[in-house]
Amino acid sequence: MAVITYREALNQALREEMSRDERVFLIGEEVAEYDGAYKVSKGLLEEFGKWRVRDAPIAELGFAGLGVGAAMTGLRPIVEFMTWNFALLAIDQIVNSAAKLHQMSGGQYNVPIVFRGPGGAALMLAAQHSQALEPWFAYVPGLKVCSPATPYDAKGLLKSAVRDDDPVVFIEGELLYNVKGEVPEEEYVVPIGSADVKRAGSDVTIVAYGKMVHESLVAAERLAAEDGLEAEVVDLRTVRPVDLSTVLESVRKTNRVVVAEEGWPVGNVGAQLTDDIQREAFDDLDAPVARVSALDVPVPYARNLEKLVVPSADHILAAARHVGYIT
Amino acid sequence: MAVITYREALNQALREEMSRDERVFLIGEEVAEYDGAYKVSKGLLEEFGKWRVRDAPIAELGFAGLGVGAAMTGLRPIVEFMTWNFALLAIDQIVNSAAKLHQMSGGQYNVPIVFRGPGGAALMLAAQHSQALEPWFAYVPGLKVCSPATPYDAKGLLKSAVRDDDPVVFIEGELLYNVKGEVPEEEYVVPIGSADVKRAGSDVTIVAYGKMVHESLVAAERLAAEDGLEAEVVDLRTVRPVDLSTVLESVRKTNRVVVAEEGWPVGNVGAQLTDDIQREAFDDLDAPVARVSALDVPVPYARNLEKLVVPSADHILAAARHVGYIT
Amino acid sequence: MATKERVTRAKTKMEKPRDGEGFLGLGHEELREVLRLMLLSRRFEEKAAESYQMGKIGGFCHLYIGQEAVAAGALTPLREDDYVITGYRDHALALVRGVAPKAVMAELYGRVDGCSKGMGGSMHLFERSLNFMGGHAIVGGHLPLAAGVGYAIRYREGDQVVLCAFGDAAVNIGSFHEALNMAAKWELPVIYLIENNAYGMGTDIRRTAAISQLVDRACAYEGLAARQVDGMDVMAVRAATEEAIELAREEHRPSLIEALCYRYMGHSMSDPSHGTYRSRDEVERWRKDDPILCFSDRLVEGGVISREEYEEMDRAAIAEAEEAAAFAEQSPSPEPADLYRYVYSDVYPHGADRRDLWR
Amino acid sequence: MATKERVTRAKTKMEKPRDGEGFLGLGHEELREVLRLMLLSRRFEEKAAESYQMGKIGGFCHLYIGQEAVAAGALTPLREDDYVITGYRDHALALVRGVAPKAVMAELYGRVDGCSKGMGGSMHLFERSLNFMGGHAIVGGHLPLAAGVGYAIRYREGDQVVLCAFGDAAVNIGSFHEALNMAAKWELPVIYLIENNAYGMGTDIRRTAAISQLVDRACAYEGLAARQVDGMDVMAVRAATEEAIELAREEHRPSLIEALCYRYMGHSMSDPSHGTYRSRDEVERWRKDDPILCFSDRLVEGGVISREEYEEMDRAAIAEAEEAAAFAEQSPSPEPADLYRYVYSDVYPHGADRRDLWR
Ligand SMILES: Cc1ncc(C[n+]2csc(CCOP(=O)(O)OP(=O)(O)O)c2C)c(N)n1
Ligand SMILES: Cc1ncc(C[n+]2csc(CCOP(=O)(O)OP(=O)(O)O)c2C)c(N)n1
Ligand SMILES: [Mg+2]
Ligand SMILES: [Mg+2]
Repeated sequence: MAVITYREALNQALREEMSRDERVFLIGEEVAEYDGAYKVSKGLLEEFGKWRVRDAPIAELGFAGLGVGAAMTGLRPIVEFMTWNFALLAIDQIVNSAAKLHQMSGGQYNVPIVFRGPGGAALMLAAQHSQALEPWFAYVPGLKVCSPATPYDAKGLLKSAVRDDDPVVFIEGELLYNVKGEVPEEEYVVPIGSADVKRAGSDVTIVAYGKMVHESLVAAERLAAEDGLEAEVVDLRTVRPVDLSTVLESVRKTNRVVVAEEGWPVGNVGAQLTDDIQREAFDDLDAPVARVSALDVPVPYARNLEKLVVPSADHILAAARHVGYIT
Repeated sequence: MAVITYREALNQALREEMSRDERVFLIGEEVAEYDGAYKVSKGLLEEFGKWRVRDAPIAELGFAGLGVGAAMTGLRPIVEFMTWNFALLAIDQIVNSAAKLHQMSGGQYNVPIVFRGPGGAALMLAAQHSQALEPWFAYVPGLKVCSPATPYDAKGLLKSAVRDDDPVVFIEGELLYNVKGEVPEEEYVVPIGSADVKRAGSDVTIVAYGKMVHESLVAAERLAAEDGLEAEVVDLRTVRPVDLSTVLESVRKTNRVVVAEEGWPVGNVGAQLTDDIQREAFDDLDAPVARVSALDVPVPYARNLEKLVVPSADHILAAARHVGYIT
Repeated sequence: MATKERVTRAKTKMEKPRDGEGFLGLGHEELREVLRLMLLSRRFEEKAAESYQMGKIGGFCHLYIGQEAVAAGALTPLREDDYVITGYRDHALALVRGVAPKAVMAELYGRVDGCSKGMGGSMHLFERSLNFMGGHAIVGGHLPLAAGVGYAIRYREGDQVVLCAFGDAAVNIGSFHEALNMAAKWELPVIYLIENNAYGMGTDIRRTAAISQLVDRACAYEGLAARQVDGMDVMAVRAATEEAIELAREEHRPSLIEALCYRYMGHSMSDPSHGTYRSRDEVERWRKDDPILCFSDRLVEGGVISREEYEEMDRAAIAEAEEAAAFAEQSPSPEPADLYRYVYSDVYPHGADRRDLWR
Repeated sequence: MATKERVTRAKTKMEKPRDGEGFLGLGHEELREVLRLMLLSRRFEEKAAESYQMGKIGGFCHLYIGQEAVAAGALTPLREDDYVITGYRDHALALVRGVAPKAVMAELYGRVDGCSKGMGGSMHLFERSLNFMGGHAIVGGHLPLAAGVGYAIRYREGDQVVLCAFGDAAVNIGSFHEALNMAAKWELPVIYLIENNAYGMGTDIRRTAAISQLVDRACAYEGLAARQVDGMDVMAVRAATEEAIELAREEHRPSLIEALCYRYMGHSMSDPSHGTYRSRDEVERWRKDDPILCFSDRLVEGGVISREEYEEMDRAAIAEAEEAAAFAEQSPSPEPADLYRYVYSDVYPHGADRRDLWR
């Protein structure tokens, strides 16, 4: 298998889906002539031309809405937000149009659209540029929400998202674009709503998605080396709908759980997941579920503070020890 | 004590705070000449003039931002959204400007602003007009979020919100404006972040806010009459920050909890609260916390379906019986 | 680019059809059909108002009464494969587009035979088979959608056009600006139609828009054609729309049309027709220009229709409205299973209702 | 209202100061100060770029190099009690407004002595004592804020003005439209200044804006004055701003000014200065119009400053930039306690960090 970056994997997914289905097009700021702010759409303009790879004005609300309208006619737009922070301007179109049109029209219009771009804190971008919004989208019925951690999943999930008949919010990791991983040459998809065990283990389950999967794997290695405990790392990959069966299966084996995410703590993905786990597998738990998240503050610029705010392997390790009663 | 409506109570709060402090002004669609879409600002234009009671164009992002700018100079704007559904267009100003400016400026600029208007489903307004967004705002550090149930609390909390030096998201009940209750003649405020026991009881705690408080009280009466159980109804009043002490105190007494809210289920206020309660009072619980919310679907128009989606006293009663093992 | 040169203003005097000839190239049959659609809209909404008062219709219900010339003038020259999209004041547009009165009324009643299966209600009428794309309740929200439909047309190299109607108050919102800029820049075949009924709810548009003639906002977007017309004159609206359709179809050139009209009723069924924000007198004055009466008078004078035929047509419209209500009345409410049925197109993995099961 | 009549276009030829007299009524001292501020901005940012390369500055860092005439021309005629608000490309505006280079550099380094205490970084410079209101990183986000400051001025019946700077690409976003409409309608003393450096990141503004001259967008807002100026000519910018200030101060009339300028560097420190989206040649051509060199040449020719004095001024600017970096270097990082300190103004009830305690 070829080893490629997360960026290249996304690029392949775009190229393959655009070749496969001429209804698929990409629109967003800098996606065409500039090859994308993060170069995810490299080479696509040349291959597919300007109607299928369109540089948008800075008008997130407008071009997100344009995507929804085009999707209503049966096209399959991929709307790129340069980062999800700017999608705050387009929320109305995502939530009030895309997520609701199928239902409001009594099933007549579906909206096969993908909204994608990087989310989460990167490095010293300060408060307005460092937000993890998965919990917001997970809250909204009518949306599906993906957030892949590896090149393999990024490619496979994006292909599923493009083929999905409903709106998919696809949140990439701003710090993951250079991450490398194996990706098969042959065609494959990763179904939306399926979690994946990224590391097998029997002592504690760490549930994570996106960048936190990598931090969890680091934590798991240290846990094994330093404490002799084997963590099972479950990558949600999709945060709406959550593949609870895979999570519960792991929990029933390990009896101890840490959930880790980049976002703020109050009412986040982990809050709901903790509730789901405790509700459905209470008797299997040997300790309350531990939750790792960002601190409950806007992300500050100064590097030393940012490091304290954004969760990392250290925090996951501490939480795993906590549920494992190792202190 | 005078018995007045929730609407009048809010109107009094606005009038009193505007009289007390000339930095306070109101801006929003139809707030001036039309007295407010829900008549909350009745008579204020006449009393305070157009610079202090300003009819805005339909430009939620713009006038919310205008409020933030004015607040940065030390004024105390109250921005009315005709309903919170339209605030989706202004989210960027609430989250990226109001909630972050104090931190990003290193404490130099604070943003004493109130964003207010009705939230939740009313009657047959369909999907785009029936959303409960408290969980979204509760997620965001830098905001405070209030949602009063009674005229007394509406008045007292709004006065606190206006006096608060930080941005306050103030979500009124679209179906509560005609609800009546006692309100003292003399000046008072209800502090932000304090819950209130609306009905004392020893058998089960029902935690709710906004409209669900009334549904909870109905459920409590039926529980008493039909099952002989006394429910304690705790009204959060503020959903960020949550007054966990008051909740926990009640839980320690009753050992059984239902949390009820109007919003969708995934990652809502109750998800976090359930986690908080189970984490901090696990040994006091005789049953897992039960959660009542809307169904996980956009609110449909048809009355029969809407009734199934929106939570009511029936559901709270069922949940209370469920945690009380009465089935 | 000077605005004045680009905007064609409406003639305010209504032309009469030259005897026996019809006008705008329309034959008698077609002219009568336009009139019929206006009458149908009027009578349908009068019936809807009655049903609303009786509690059979709920939620917000915004009537188009007084504005019928705009829908009829703008939608009748469209081709079947063109697209229509609008705001929440959508009954008349749906009816003129050809959605069955029964299906519209059943939707207002919240019944399964409604054109949106009872899921959308008054503000969210849809009929995919007629390319009637809603019914959107967030002011300005559908303007970018229309640009998207226009984008899709260009994308597929089609020659359809999109007609996007919205109220005067929408000209102040960001999406108006963003949508018009994209439509102009990318040469999308979209006709943006301002139904300027002078008020956004209780607010005179002149109090919130920093521009005297709304159509002049077109000056900010090169490539966008602009027309202002008398929106009480169905033929003036039709003429302007026909020009815009041609520009869009032949040259991919978008337009902004402002139709100056008036609503006779309150903003929605829960609002008074007049009061603090406008006088009874003002409403009465506009009533004199009733678009249906004016048009029918012209057709009668022009010999297109006789008084008797007109009365008959009106009776038929009333009957159709009554039938629609009777039909709606007996149409069943949606099934509880429909709750989850329309949230996603496919089967929602892991059970959409998992968390609701205890209920 | 025809645009052409309302927009005053810049003279492209630069006037020379009439011998010994200065120009625009400015004395030698003042002209030299304008030049000094431009030089300071330039040298400061060159130093910042160096520190960025060395990893001492992080995040996004957008340089103003090439555009100095705009900040210096627009901000120097303001009064101390006027307000300034801008986007993320804010170093030069902060410096010209009078924020200490040390405080700006320390902010870029993320240190407590930064003008935002290390919390904001390059994109979020603030200095309340100078009414320097940031430093905002969402394109278009601060335009409504500026309207709000203008609203507050009128509210208090003050005679200050607000200068709001933003890039060319912001003219396509909704908040531009919403803000300008409110400013025009309510007669708010705001000067909206487009720093048209021809590109939004890698996109030529002509590819996304359906209008040839951005300033012509003013035609959509009656009451909004409009000026287009050569943004490489500090005195042209200053003249236009002075007129706009007068309109705003005396008549509460808002303005839209478009300054045609150019950035010599990449969009941010992580982007190349040229490449796919613009040629090296193009950059070189604009370099010939370097605003600092042009202005200093004129001042030298006009006898306002000697070559030696200019060299000396430049050395001083370099020294100040170096000192700023040295200062920033030794300034401490913020304390962990600062994390919760600035989230709310008062003490957050129930312990802000309650949920984080286990850490
Ligand atoms: C973004 C948004 N803000 C506010 C509202 C509430 N609202 C519904 S209709 C309306 C007035 C719109 O007036 P106009 O655009 O002139 O259309 P008309 O009702 O006159 O047809 C308002 C403010 C809304 N639906 N959407
Ligand atoms: C709403 C929003 N969308 C996208 C971005 C990402 N972004 C940052 S700067 C920029 C280009 C802005 O160009 P322009 O307005 O011309 O200003 P300049 O950088 O040239 O000074 C973009 C797209 C953003 N910050 N905000
Ligand atoms: Mg109107
Ligand atoms: Mg630019």
